[in-house]
Amino acid sequence: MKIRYFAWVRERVGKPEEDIEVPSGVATVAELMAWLASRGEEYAHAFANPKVIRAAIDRAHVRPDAAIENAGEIAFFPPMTGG
Amino acid sequence: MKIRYFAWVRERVGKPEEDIEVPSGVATVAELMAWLASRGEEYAHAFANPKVIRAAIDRAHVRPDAAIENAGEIAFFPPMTGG
Amino acid sequence: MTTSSTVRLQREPFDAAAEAAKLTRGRTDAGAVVTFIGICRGSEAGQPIAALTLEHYPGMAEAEIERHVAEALERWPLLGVTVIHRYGRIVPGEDIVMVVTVSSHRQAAFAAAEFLMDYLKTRAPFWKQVEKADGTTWVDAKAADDAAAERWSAPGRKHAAAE
Amino acid sequence: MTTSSTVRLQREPFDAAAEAAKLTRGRTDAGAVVTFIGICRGSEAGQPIAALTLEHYPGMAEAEIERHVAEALERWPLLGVTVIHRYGRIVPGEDIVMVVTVSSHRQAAFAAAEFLMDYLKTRAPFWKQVEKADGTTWVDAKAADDAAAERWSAPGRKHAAAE
Repeated sequence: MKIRYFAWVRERVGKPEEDIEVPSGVATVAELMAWLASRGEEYAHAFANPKVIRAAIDRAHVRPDAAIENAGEIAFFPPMTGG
Repeated sequence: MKIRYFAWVRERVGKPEEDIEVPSGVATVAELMAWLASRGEEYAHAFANPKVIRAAIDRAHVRPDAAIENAGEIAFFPPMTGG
Repeated sequence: MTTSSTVRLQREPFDAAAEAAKLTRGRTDAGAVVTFIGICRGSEAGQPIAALTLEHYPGMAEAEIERHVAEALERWPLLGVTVIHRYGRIVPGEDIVMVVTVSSHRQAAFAAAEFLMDYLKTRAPFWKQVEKADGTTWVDAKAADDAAAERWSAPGRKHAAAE
Repeated sequence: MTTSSTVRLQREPFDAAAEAAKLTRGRTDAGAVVTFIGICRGSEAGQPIAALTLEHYPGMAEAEIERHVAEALERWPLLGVTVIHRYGRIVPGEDIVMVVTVSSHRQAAFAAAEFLMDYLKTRAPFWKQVEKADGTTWVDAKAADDAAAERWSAPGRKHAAAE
């Protein structure tokens, strides 16, 4: 599964994207964030406050309880500040 | 007293402005309209429906019950359609 | 905070982009610019028109608009406002009126531009006459415009002509 | 009624007046043009800044904006919409974003432009980083922007990220 990071999530994780084998017990966006946070210090820092992190599956906004099954690309980022 | 007319009020009266001696019993804008309507066919036509006519005293919008005493210039016109 | 405001009535066309640029030039506190342009449409009440002729009450029109610009400056934190309203004969496709508002934040710029347009439509002493194939007629005031203007009135401060 | 809509993301500056003119050229049913321009201010949270850098999510940003333009076209009788959003490094005084809406009547043009700006501020995947004397920081999302975007949601159709 392709994971992408933007803005300070990207800076903390230290890379813009990566391909990851997600364990089969990880079913939702929230569970994926918790699992990512356990992968090392930089991830723990990036996902320390998952409530403020937004997610998109295949380029559409999703809630934390969205299922990640069948996702091609999941992105994590802070609240948007465009415009 | 200087009276000015605009748009279809001007067209019906047949002139853009005139100086008029207003009888002393005529005290308000509404009374002035009623008195003007009595001055001839063109005025009767112009002021046939006084409810739709707006007035300004010295270039400020006023209600029909406004006193005309001390007015330098009174204007009558249809509802505005600018912008 | 310097505030610039300009009101102009003129027969000639205007350059809205140049007017907007004047308001932001040389300052870095402007974050939002809203430009409204009102254009003469090719039909009125479903019938094609050849032209509009705008009559106005010289002196009162400027004063009315300036008074509403002053009210906008009081209500919203604006950095600049420009209002230009044309009069005379205007053919379809030509601009009639422009309002530019500049602020640090978009909500103030949008609100002030809408407020000024609602007032121009209902309170500024201009009257539109349309030329159609079968003669000329005066445009009727729209109840929708009165309602739009009325929403800016706080209780107890309704204007004279809005009764 | 032909409706034209354009969404563009680009590093380069844009010419808002030229974009607005494109939408009205050759048509006489347009009565109202609203142009919003968002400009990079010289300070952020009270501190002077040297520049903003806008990061975006390529592919998703275009899709999100196009989806909201489509929603605006459904909600209001618009004749044209253009949205251009820049990314990359932008210095104070430069334009960041523009929205132009064209309609026969002003209310639709104003409402659609505000709707699109509210959504761009809260839903389009862009992130602003500011360069200050003491380093770079990410701009925090504003609760006021979320509230502004939320007012367009009908009950029961709140969006995922607005919880």
